[in-house]
Amino acid sequence: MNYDIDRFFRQDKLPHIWCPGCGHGTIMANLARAIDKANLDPDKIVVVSGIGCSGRASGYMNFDTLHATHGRAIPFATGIKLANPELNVIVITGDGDGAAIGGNHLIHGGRRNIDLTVILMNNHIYGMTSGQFSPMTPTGANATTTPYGNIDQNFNLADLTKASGASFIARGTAFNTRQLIEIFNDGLLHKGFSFIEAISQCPVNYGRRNNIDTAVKMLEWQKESSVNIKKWNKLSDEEKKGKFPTGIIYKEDKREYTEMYQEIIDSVQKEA
Amino acid sequence: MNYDIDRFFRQDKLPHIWCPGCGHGTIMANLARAIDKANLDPDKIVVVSGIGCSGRASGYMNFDTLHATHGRAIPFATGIKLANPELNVIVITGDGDGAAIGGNHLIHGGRRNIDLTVILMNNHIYGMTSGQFSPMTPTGANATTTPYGNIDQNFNLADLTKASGASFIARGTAFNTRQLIEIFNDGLLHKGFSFIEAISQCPVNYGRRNNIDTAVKMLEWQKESSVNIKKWNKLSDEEKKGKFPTGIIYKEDKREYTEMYQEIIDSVQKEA
Amino acid sequence: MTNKAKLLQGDEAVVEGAIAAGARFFAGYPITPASEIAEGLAEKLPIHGGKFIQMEDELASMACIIGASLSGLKSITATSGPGFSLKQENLGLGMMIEAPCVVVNVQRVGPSTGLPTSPSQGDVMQAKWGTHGDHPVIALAPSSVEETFELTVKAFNFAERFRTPVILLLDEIVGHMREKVVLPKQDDIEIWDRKKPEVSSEDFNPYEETEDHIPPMPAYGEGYRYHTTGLFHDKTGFPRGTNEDAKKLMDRLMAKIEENMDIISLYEKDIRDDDEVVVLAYGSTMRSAINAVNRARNEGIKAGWIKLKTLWPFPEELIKNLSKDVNSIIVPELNRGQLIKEVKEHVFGNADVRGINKYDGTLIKPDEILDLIREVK
Amino acid sequence: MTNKAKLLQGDEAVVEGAIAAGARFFAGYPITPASEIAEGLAEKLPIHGGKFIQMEDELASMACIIGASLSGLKSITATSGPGFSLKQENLGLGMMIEAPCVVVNVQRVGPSTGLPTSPSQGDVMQAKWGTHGDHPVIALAPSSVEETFELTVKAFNFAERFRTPVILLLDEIVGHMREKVVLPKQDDIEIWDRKKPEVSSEDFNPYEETEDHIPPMPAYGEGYRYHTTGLFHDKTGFPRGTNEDAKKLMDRLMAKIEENMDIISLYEKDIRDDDEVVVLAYGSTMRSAINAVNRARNEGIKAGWIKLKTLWPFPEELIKNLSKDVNSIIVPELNRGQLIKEVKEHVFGNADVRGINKYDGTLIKPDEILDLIREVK
Amino acid sequence: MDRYEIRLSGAGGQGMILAGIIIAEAVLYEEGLNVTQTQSYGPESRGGASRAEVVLSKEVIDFPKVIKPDILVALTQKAYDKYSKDVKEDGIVIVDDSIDTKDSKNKTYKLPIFEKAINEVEMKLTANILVLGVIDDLIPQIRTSSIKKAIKNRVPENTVAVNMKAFSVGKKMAEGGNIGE
Amino acid sequence: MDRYEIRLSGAGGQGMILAGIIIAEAVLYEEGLNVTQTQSYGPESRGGASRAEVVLSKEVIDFPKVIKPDILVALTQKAYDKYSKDVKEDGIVIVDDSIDTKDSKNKTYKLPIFEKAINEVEMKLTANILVLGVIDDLIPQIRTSSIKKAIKNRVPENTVAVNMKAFSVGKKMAEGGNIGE
Amino acid sequence: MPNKGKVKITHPNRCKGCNICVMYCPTDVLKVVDGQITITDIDDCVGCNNCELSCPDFVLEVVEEDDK
Amino acid sequence: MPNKGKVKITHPNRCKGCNICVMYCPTDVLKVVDGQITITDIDDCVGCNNCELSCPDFVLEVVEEDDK
Ligand SMILES: Cc1ncc(C[n+]2csc(CCOP(=O)(O)OP(=O)(O)O)c2C)c(N)n1
Ligand SMILES: Cc1ncc(C[n+]2csc(CCOP(=O)(O)OP(=O)(O)O)c2C)c(N)n1
Ligand code: SF4
Ligand code: SF4
Ligand code: SF4
Ligand code: SF4
Ligand code: SF4
Ligand code: SF4
Ligand SMILES: [Mg+2]
Ligand SMILES: [Mg+2]
Repeated sequence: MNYDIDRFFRQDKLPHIWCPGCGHGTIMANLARAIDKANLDPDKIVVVSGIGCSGRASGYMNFDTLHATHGRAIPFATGIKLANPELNVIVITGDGDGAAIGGNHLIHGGRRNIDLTVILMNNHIYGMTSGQFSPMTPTGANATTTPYGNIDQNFNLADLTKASGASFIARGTAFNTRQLIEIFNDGLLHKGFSFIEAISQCPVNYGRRNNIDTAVKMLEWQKESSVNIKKWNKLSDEEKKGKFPTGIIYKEDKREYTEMYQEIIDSVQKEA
Repeated sequence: MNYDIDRFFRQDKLPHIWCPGCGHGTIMANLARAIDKANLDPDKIVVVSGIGCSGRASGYMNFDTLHATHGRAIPFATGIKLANPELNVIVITGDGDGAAIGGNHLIHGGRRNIDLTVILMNNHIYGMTSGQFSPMTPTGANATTTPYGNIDQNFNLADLTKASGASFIARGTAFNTRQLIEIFNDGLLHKGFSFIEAISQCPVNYGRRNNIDTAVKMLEWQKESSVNIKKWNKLSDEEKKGKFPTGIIYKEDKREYTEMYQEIIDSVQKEA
Repeated sequence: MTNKAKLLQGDEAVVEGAIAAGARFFAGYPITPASEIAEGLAEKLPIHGGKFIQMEDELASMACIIGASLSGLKSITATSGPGFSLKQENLGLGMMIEAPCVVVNVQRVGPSTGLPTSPSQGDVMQAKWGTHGDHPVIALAPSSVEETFELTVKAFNFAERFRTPVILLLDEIVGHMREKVVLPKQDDIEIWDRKKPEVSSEDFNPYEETEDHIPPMPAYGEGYRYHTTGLFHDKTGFPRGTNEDAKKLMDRLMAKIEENMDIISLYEKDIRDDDEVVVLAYGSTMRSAINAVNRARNEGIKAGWIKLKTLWPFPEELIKNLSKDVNSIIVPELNRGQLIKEVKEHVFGNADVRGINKYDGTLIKPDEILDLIREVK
Repeated sequence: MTNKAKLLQGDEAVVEGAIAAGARFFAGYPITPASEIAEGLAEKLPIHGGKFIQMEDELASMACIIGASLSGLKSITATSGPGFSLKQENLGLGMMIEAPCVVVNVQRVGPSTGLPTSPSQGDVMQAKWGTHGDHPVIALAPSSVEETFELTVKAFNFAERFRTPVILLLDEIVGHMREKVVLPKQDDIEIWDRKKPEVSSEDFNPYEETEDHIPPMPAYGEGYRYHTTGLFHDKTGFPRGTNEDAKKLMDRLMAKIEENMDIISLYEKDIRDDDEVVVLAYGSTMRSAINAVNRARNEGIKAGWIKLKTLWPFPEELIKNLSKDVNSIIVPELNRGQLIKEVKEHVFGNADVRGINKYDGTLIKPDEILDLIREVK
Repeated sequence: MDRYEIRLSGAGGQGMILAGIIIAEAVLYEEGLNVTQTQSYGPESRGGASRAEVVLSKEVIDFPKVIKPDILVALTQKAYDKYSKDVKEDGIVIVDDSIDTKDSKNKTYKLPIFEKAINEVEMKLTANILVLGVIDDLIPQIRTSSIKKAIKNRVPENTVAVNMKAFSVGKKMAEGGNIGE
Repeated sequence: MDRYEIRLSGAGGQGMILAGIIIAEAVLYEEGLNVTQTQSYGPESRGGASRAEVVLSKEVIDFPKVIKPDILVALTQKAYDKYSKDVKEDGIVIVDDSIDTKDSKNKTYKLPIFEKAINEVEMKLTANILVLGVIDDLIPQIRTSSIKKAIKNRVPENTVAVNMKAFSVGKKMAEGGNIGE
Repeated sequence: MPNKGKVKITHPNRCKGCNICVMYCPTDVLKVVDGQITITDIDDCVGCNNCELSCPDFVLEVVEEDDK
Repeated sequence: MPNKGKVKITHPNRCKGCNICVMYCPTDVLKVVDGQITITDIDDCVGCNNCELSCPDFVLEVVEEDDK
């Protein structure tokens, strides 16, 4: 398939500011391909991001875009969507933005099952602020605020969002771009809260400090660590160690928030 | 067993301010019994609560007690515990305090697996502010802010805290007090983040609005709806409908945060 | 023909005023003494096709109404002190990106949990300075149920007209007090809607410098596809990171308010040419002030009053001029002396400025003001 | 014998000062330009047996250091504008329950995300008014790396001595600037620790009214088993909900600061008897001010300067008196005019007060101040 | 000044606030009469003492709270002790007969309010409406029919009958006690 | 006044800030000499232009930033265009030879900085330290030995050798270009 | 683990008359009269502790006979 | 779904020389020279699209032969 993505970018803002080899660029490009594939009306797309390197994405994408406050993209998006349910609202967040400061909004968005597509670019670090650890920095890894090695555990974001009530949960990698496009496409078309963790790489602020100092090496790590969900379920616990599943991890038909609210309006207005 | 709980209460503050039949009193009394049973040193117990009817508990219990801000009891408790790990730190929160505004701290406390015992008094409503819905108000129920019936979904807090990384997860009811004492006891003795959802009843602000207008009726509902976890796992999905499991739902030996931090200190200081 | 009289609480008047002004979105989190506003709008909004959502906290509530505003709806949230503190970061974003919306704070006694059910005017300075950095603020404070309706409508009008969040500062007394009021008929209410762009999307700059400093604002989904950020930005909406852009934007944000003082600065006064003492008040405190002034006049004292309905921007010129005409200005407040600081700053030594301050949850009684009038006269 | 000279950033001097003052707990969340403080303390604290924790956000960070303080450790957090806005609610609790702790705000240009890497003094008023309700505030502002060390130690000392959160306001210039400094030896540094109760737990009242207004404070776990709440409370720590208790507590919270102005209010000045113009400044802006005053004097202008190290409580008397002695006060600030409002309020018309304001991320150059000195002289 | 002040006090849950609201709502049916109604809760939002205040005036009402009540109703000893001293010199005090009113300086009526609510209306919770019957004639600015309309508007539909009964029991009691003479 | 000002400018990642820090750190070894070192990033924390400034003085340094540099180093055209006009009349400008310096009003040295870093030091990233060698003799207040000590302290241990080489290549280049005469 | 003792109303002033203990008592020992808990016939009490554990206001205690 | 086309450097100015496309190319068509992507031998290109999909800076596109 040939993708026409130039139209989805603000050409005068390119090249983007992300570092050489930063996975965020690959992920954003493939989000654009998925939008192309899903054939959405670009005038009805809104991209909301928080603050972080990941948050820069909103500035590059040629839709209605909001670069909000750190961690709060989902509640902004919730207002945008509920106020006008015909909009396709995409949230782009980071592992710090979405899972640290923004964790509560993530789970409450999932609980409401409001029709947002949330893409969390997980590069396992606070990239923008130069490399402090995030809730997704592996235990034992190095970051500027873990001079003696990270003792924090990580979230399993797929488990967390599933437990929260989200109805579409997937994980992809900057490495496996074809899978990423499929996942994005499905997430965009899913009616309900779609959560997609996109594993990214930050060679500058994670790689360098952790002896995987090039983007290429980091992509190789993604390749080695990821297992398609179909295979994953057949692995032993031993085999799963150090690996993670990718693909659509969970999907459910479930009543969506703005639709339910519209039903209230319709019934109240009918009565009146 | 005979419990000696008077010593754990500030007698001059009793009778407490909770309404007749409020489940919070039963839960607090049985927490005291569990403390008695676990034989903890009362001088080394700290109770931290947020704001809400549930939050009142800290004022009645005769330990070092902190009635903090709405939703933030866990981070206050985190500071208390990390600063002095020999303290037994108990958090008492509500379904609004702990699962709405405080949701992020709940999952991050679980992720860190810091040794706190978090008791969430779930009465399915904002009691203190007179009956607005909480994330735990059943879909379809009535609350002051759901004049047309509640369309929000609920969290399954056991699933959510498990996904967050907590190492002890249990659920009890104000109805089954003997089980509650056991659960509290085990949670208090567990090293790591212990999350206990204690189903409570608010006859005044939930019951009255939902045609279960006495505490007794509400306790009967608890009895009918709860299934011991041992039986629960044998039920069909159909049989599970409208019911919830009680007992110790999950327990895991897992490294605890303040212990890991102490190891850092020890190793850094040895080097120096 | 007029409307029928109603018995309304201040909180209920906010609900009525919001609906009348065209509000179609509420997001909030319950808190005493503001919960009645949420409860009222939960019921009323869907009747008018609007949306109500209860969010997980106040930060999310503030974010949510800004989002709804960007989607084109007039939006509102309501809270009290603790929640107002939590809204500050996102409120600052709203000011920076110029999102029209209304933020109600029904004040109770702080700091912290304080006295949750008692009246206060303790958040007046926070309304001006609560979020980091310099920023433009409009804040209105009604003194009666009727005025609450009036100023709620005005708050939406100012928000839409000047493209900025507007703060409505009730105190618990006004919020919970019931009064008999006759609301104006919908047709008699002046309503402002935000300016929409008249150019095509190609020629559109979301933060265009216009003569009135207020850039037209399309709704999301109308095809303009523009960018909005809390970073300092130029007219295109994008940050260039230059110092000039920062100054230019900040100056414009301030200018759109400062240059419209005559519209925004609402006040009433009853000062006679020879009055020597003036009581300046706002909110529920105003009512004691008027009572005291009337009684003072009965005693032959040359006293007058001035009621500020708009607290921010502060009417600097008005006070400067007033200070030249009178000997004393008395400022009763339910706090330790907040707005009085502005008064003192602007009288510049021309008049004696005296405060009467209660911050224990009780009201200032007319007698207390009268006593001071007698003393300074 | 003195210590060796070091090359330190302001942020690093906070780290050194905190360790020297006895800080043993940090909780925070990264943000430019304050992250270096977290990074430094992450490394240094465990060496001294202290604890570092990175929290999920700023609200939690503020809560966490208050908790640690209650457990008996001297604790600190560091942030910048957006995070400072988020800390406000819990900061108010800290003031209400009198939890000693230090909150650093390395100011960048706001509002909102603003200009994240550029210097500002835009949060000066927020430091005073950011949380809801009236509340006691101590805020210090260093103008050099050396002073940052000094005031960090002082911040902890004031926090412990007066049992209250203390705010340390750096600006990005001071925070990121490197200077050659010689730190004092540990033995030469004056250290204060919180007063501990001398009575048994039976006789203990956690909020006892003492002569100095500062109640002794045991650590959790020491057997006193006391209650603490953000509601207004009496000496037992429990809320009775009476208006008298509210006033009494608020008055005490304020008194412990107001009555210790001589200790808390730190400033330096170089004003000769016949100086007619005084430049009043603080933080990095001070450095341009001194440069300008020195050059003005070389030109024979009668100018002096005053450097405020303590911004809050504001030295009202000092300014009142100063205003009687000079013709003009110039207040340069990296904001749209914040502390100048206090100056104006307290000169009461006695002197001409002029601001120089930059809020675009650039510094005020010595020449700009000199020009104004020449103009007003 | 034609300002007329009513304070209704008791414990939380006794319905004093609703009673205050009903008086205020009744004013809607009286042309040219203004009203403000306020309440105060205990220290927190539930529990403790409760107090409702109503101010009536033909003029615009400035200070919205009661300064010196013309009528004080107190249903608990605590409420009586706290508020009885504020009553206007020629004001009237009405209390449940369980209350000790020694040293009262005002015209004070001790009435078996709860007893009648329990025994005649057979619903203790209607004491608040019963009180409205008692004081109805003391408020000449408001017609009885207006109060009755307001009761119907404000009490739950299924309790209108019992509340109207409470109201008339109260009115009768007032006659018996010769209140208002 | 003995105030002496140095501005090092280039693109993010060229190590100009580290070079500034090294000069400042070298001052630790010079009795009685004070220093302030500042930097400015681009609009955001990464990317864009970067600038380090060092002010030296025997007196207390008030204004901590460069007002009119005695030395300007510019490694990119952008940096040169932006900063060259601020240089003191008798100040010195040093640029990479790829830069167009027409209309320069100052003594300007175009040196093959990157070329030498690539070819002689075999590590382009050492250009910043090479620059320190170039300007070493222009800063009489600081001894060469002090600069060398500071380099050793501040660069990663495993790069000390290559950086010392870069420093001497820089020094040699300065001699070749007769800088400082 | 049923106790050998009998119920005692140790803190009558705290009782709010909620009827919870009444619901739990297997032998109808307890009754709320005028909003206050009362014991109908203490001999019926089997000392099961249900009431003690369930009372939200910790009004009741089951005590050894000789403690009474 | 491999494309029939060949790689083209459509936006050379955006290339940051990260080597990602190089890693992905099955036939070693691409090479970073002086920090810039270059094509060694276009004939080797099998039009697999790997490079296009993986480039973080969307520098490359696989286009139909006749588009070239
Ligand atoms: C309230 C607030 N706190 C902190 C920051 C500073 N900050 C900006 S981005 C960021 C972390 C970004 O990390 P992540 O979300 O993982 O994005 P990445 O840069 O890694 O893509 C932080 C802490 C901020 N801007 N606002
Ligand atoms: C920041 C803030 N927001 C809102 C409130 C108001 N508030 C107090 S308690 C409460 C809800 C309590 O509900 P829950 O936690 O379920 O406790 P319950 O009263 O039901 O036991 C709310 C919203 C507050 N005190 N602070
Ligand atoms: S710092 Fe990391 S996340 Fe940010 S742009 Fe660079 S590589 Fe990407
Ligand atoms: S309102 Fe509900 S939760 Fe609160 S005390 Fe009453 S019954 Fe309990
Ligand atoms: S359970 Fe307790 S409070 Fe309720 S009726 Fe029985 S003794 Fe009284
Ligand atoms: S102990 Fe058991 S039997 Fe005895 S009164 Fe209590 S519930 Fe009834
Ligand atoms: S992947 Fe893109 S940016 Fe990286 S080298 Fe290839 S073309 Fe250049
Ligand atoms: S399309 Fe495939 S074969 Fe051709 S250059 Fe790209 S990666 Fe190599
Ligand atoms: Mg990240
Ligand atoms: Mg609840």
